[in-house]
Amino acid sequence: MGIMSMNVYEPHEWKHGTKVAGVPWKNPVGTASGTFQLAACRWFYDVSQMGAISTKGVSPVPWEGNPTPRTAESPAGMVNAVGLQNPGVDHYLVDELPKLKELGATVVTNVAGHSDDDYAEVVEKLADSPADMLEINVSCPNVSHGGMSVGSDPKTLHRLISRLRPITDKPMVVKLSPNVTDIVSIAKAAVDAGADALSLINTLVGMRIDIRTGEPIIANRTGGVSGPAIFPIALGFVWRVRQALPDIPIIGIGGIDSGEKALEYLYAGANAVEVGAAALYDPTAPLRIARELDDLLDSRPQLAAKLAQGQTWR
Amino acid sequence: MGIMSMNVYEPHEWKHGTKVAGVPWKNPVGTASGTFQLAACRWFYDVSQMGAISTKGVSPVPWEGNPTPRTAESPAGMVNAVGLQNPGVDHYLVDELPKLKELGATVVTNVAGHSDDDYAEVVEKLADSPADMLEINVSCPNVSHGGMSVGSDPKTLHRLISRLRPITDKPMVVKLSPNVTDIVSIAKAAVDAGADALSLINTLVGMRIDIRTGEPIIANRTGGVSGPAIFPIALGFVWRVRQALPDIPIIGIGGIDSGEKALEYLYAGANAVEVGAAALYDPTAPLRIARELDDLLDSRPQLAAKLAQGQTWR
Amino acid sequence: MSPSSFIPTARAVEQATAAGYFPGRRSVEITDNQRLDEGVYRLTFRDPYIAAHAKAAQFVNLFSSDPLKLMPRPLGISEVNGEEVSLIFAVVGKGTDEFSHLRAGDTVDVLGPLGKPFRLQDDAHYVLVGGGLGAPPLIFTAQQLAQRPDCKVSAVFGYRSTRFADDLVGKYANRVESITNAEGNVVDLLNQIEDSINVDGLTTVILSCGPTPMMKAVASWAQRRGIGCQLSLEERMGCGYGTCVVCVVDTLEGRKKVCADGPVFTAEELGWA
Amino acid sequence: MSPSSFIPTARAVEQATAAGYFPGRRSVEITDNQRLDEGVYRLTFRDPYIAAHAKAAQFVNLFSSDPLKLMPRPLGISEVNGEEVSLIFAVVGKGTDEFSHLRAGDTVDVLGPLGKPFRLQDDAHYVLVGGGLGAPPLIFTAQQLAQRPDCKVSAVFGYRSTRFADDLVGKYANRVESITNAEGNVVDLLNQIEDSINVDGLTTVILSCGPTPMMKAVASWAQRRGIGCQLSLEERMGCGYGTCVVCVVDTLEGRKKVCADGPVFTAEELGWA
Ligand SMILES: Cc1cc2nc3c(=O)[nH]c(=O)nc-3n(C[C@H](O)[C@H](O)[C@H](O)COP(=O)(O)OP(=O)(O)OC[C@H]3O[C@@H](n4cnc5c(N)ncnc54)[C@H](O)[C@@H]3O)c2cc1C
Ligand SMILES: Cc1cc2nc3c(=O)[nH]c(=O)nc-3n(C[C@H](O)[C@H](O)[C@H](O)COP(=O)(O)OP(=O)(O)OC[C@H]3O[C@@H](n4cnc5c(N)ncnc54)[C@H](O)[C@@H]3O)c2cc1C
Ligand SMILES: Cc1cc2nc3c(=O)[nH]c(=O)nc-3n(C[C@H](O)[C@H](O)[C@H](O)COP(=O)(O)O)c2cc1C
Ligand SMILES: Cc1cc2nc3c(=O)[nH]c(=O)nc-3n(C[C@H](O)[C@H](O)[C@H](O)COP(=O)(O)O)c2cc1C
Ligand code: FES
Ligand code: FES
Repeated sequence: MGIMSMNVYEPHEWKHGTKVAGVPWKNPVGTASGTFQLAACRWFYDVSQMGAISTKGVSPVPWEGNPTPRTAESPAGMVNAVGLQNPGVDHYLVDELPKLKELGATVVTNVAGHSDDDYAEVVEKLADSPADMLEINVSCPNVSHGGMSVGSDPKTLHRLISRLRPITDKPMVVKLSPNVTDIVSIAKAAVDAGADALSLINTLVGMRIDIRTGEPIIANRTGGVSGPAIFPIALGFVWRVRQALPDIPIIGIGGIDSGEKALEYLYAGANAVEVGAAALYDPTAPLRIARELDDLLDSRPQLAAKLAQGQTWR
Repeated sequence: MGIMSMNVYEPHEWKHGTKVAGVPWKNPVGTASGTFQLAACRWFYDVSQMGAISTKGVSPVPWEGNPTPRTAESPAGMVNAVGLQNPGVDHYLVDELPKLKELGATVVTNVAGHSDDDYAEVVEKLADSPADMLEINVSCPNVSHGGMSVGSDPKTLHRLISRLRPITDKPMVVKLSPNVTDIVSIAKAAVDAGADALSLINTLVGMRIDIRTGEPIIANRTGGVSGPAIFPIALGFVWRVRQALPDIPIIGIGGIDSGEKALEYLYAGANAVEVGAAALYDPTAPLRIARELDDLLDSRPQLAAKLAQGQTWR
Repeated sequence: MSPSSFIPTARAVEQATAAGYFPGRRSVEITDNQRLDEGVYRLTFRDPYIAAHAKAAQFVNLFSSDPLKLMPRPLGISEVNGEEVSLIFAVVGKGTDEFSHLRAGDTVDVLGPLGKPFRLQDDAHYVLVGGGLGAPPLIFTAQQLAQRPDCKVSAVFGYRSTRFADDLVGKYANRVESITNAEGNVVDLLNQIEDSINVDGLTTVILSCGPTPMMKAVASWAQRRGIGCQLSLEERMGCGYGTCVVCVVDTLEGRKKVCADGPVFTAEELGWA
Repeated sequence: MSPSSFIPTARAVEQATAAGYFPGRRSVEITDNQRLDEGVYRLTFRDPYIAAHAKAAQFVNLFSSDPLKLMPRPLGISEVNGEEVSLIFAVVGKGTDEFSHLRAGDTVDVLGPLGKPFRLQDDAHYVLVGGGLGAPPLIFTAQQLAQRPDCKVSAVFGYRSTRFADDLVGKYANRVESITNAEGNVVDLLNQIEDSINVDGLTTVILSCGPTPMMKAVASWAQRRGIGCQLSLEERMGCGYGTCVVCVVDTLEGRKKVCADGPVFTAEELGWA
């Protein structure tokens, strides 16, 4: 499986699809929210070939995000503190979403908010949209209200998801934070309140300091760590949630840069995965990884059959 | 600062010492618990040259640890599930500790237990020993009772440290887990109960799966992730604890493989650091890092002066 | 993630363009690496695609071969000769240090060309105001402008010490003025040459790249004289191609991406005028 | 952590030994790499220290040059010739795959020699029972025993298919018997040669290395015949030099470190007898 020999532009019939909360994915590999923008990625590959596209978190109104610098490098990873800059849900509904649907993509719309009202407003606006799934981001470490604080407490999270649940029939994925003591109680709260699926993990809080100045590199001081470095940690979270909740669909996220790493998530019990940081330093990585996984599944018919039916290895 | 040109055996006068909770360290770099055993490391370098030696966690009776395999590789890191195998405190008191003291090392004795009684028993036995500091490990992710469960809840931790505090006059360092939602409340609980210093972080829960079998590589399934991969995450924990607790001495741990990384911890507000995984793949790494840091501090007289007085950058 | 894990440039470009896409990250061969000054290097590699498509102020992402260092190092294109592309960079950290040791025959991973170029017209007098490592993209701008017979080009460069770019830009510019830190800054130099800035009745346009304080000073110098001014910015980047929203700058129309909406902005857009 | 970040072997060894220490991780030069069989390689590097000090069943840690792969790859020493040390390994994962591509003139990082050797006496008949990639340390054992004129050595090797080690051990052993999976296993072979196992009235001692089930069968074969038996074990390692307690095995005296208390244990110590 040499990357050298991989031509991601060759015509390819997907051999191994999956279903996440009933929604068919062409293959088990999606893009991770915040690392995909149609206007940028469409130049590099046919984005409709992905299992799904999780788009950048959208808020009720445009958000400015954090001051710059917003990123620092870390060993086999990166720290970011974008702070959910986005042009707002209205813009998304006329600009990003219809174009993605026109291209034939399966779209997971990532939802951000500073408050329960914010989330509700966005979900209401998306209820009649062509989005295939919603991914409620209660795990962003880079905004001071909402984000991770919502996703760190089972009660707060239960209240939010219970409020959002009746607003839409769309499958609702809740995206969890790794910055918690007990991921299982949080996952259970989300599921009890009506989540159709879970995605995990968002970034881990971290930072870098510039030894020339002694000061943090990122303006926000701390940010979220992603990339290959977090792979074993993220995999451990998926494993623990799957052990505790055998039935909930799970999207595994964190450090995936190869089909082999994606496969580890499937063996840990994920239904599908999303690729984040790898796309930043290698634009076609998500499609390459999907292709690699498609080939790896050839020799794993039992796993492939389960995925095809929306079931999981564990 | 080329490693190429570093002869760690050349005679060296330490230029920049520090104090942690009143205990002088020759330099701000120690070994991290579980990655140092005298019988192994003394062949490679003069262990008394380290700022301090934190020894493997000792329990009241010998512990068998977990079944093998106990380790798996991860990108720029490793996962381990040793499970605190150790020959018990009595053995430690006749074997490891006196030899270390004879060599002139500053010793931080790492204490493990399955229960409050266990910890108390070990601390009692160490009270009259020549150990310079005790490091209470309430953060091991690889034992089912005690360990991380104690260090994840402020109340439980407060109860434990309050119980241990009167047993000894030795400076007591509490070693914290990163696998928590709110490190600050846990750090505060430890300090309120009488901890003289904090060390952080212990390993992050994680795992790897063998894609040939679909099963976890480590017999214990999950383990603790350490090594360069966790560096920005660990640094972020030290930063946040320092922001909340300006006065408590802090030992920064996680992913240190160079003097420059050690320096980032000092700028984040640590008094000293400990080197773990790097010593496993490069036996003389702790001493090399101490030397590199000693040189880096030459051009940072303000920081060096603060450290010398047991103060910190932040 | 070592260079060899990526497909070589010819294949990558061929495959992508045949499929109608922009070529992704690929491995290219170094043909030359020269030290221009203390800690300043001019690196040349072969990439027919960039050579054919690059425009003034565009940049490329260069990648370390160390898989611990995954993030892009954006570097402005400084010259194109045939199929060869040159960059000029200062060694500031570990990535650029690694690049400084590359030798002809080595490979490096690259992505590009990236960014929106200077908007150039057919007849104008372009004053290229560069500071330090802001000079490289302006050398390429001069090279591009040399193809427009009705344009005139003056380079006004400020250096820390050595005038490492004067000769390079001199190949393409009609006039080269420069100043070192010890002598003054580029605004001093602009003042000195102000009287001769009108050339052949052409509209004068300033294109600038350098440290932010310098560019702000240049923008206000231009504004006071009613001279149009485009600035090429720098910001820490996550992707360099517009997908991560890491690299923003405040403009009058809100925060824009330096990598994809820029790196070129007008002084007006930035509200610096 | 690339090979070049470590000090070269001569300097490292010189500095450490002059200071009275065991040399740490260092960079050594590959002098040869040969394919012995499908996925099996014999790698040779120059390291005077290991060459001078290595003993039967000792191993070295080899390190990947990829800084994402930090953990040691323990590999048994298979031969020493002058200042050169050989290893024989199977490609099982990414690290050994990388080693299979090393060429003469490349460097690789190494730590060693590590582990407690077979305990050898001056006059005995040693039956070296190896399975698959358990053979390499036994080749070196034969080489070491060849220096003891009063010892006799028989090699009894089991292979998956190709008999890649017969010739190598044949240089040093008095007798070589081997069997492939298709023909049977090493215990079958031991049964076949049992009648001729007493040589010159020497005490027979079995030294074995291979997959655990094989070694357990060999140990019980030996025990039923009252033959002493030492076994060289394998276990996943964190450090390879005794500091991390990752690599343990259950013995009658509790859990011991394979890397530092072993890799050699007697059948009695393991309770396998
Ligand atoms: C559009 C653009 C064009 C540029 N053109 C040039 C040029 O032509 N010549 C030149 O010498 N420099 C140029 N730079 C700056 C150059 O990108 C940095 O000096 C370089 O990335 C530093 O990398 P490093 O590995 O040596 O530093 P490190 O500090 O080790 O890098 C760590 C991370 O921080 C980033 N980083 C560090 N400093 C900067 C910086 N000043 N700007 C952006 N990212 C930074 C790196 O890209 C990397 O991701 C340009 C920057 C941008 C944004
Ligand atoms: C004392 C000792 C001596 C050995 N001698 C030899 C020998 O002479 N020839 C030979 O072919 N093999 C030998 N092995 C096994 C050899 O160490 C592994 O095959 C090798 O480490 C696999 O590395 P990898 O990168 O290809 O596999 P990967 O699976 O990519 O390695 C990932 C991690 O797991 C470890 N690992 C994987 N498989 C094993 C294993 N079977 N044993 C120990 N660690 C493993 C690796 O060391 C590495 O840390 C020995 C093992 C030990 C403990
Ligand atoms: C630059 C950047 C921006 C991100 N923005 C979002 C976001 O808007 N919403 C969200 O749920 N996750 C966001 N994430 C988190 C990723 O979707 C993903 O969960 C995380 O990066 C771990 O995956 P990775 O290691 O593959 O990057 C962002 C990550 C990065 C690197
Ligand atoms: C093999 C191994 C064993 C460890 N055992 C202990 C232990 O006994 N007590 C303890 O407090 N920490 C233990 N740790 C944690 C380390 O001391 C350290 O906190 C952690 O590894 C992070 O530092 P590093 O990235 O430098 O390795 C162990 C770590 C490793 C890798
Ligand atoms: S660097 Fe990613 S959008 Fe500009
Ligand atoms: S591998 Fe570390 S003690 Fe054996």
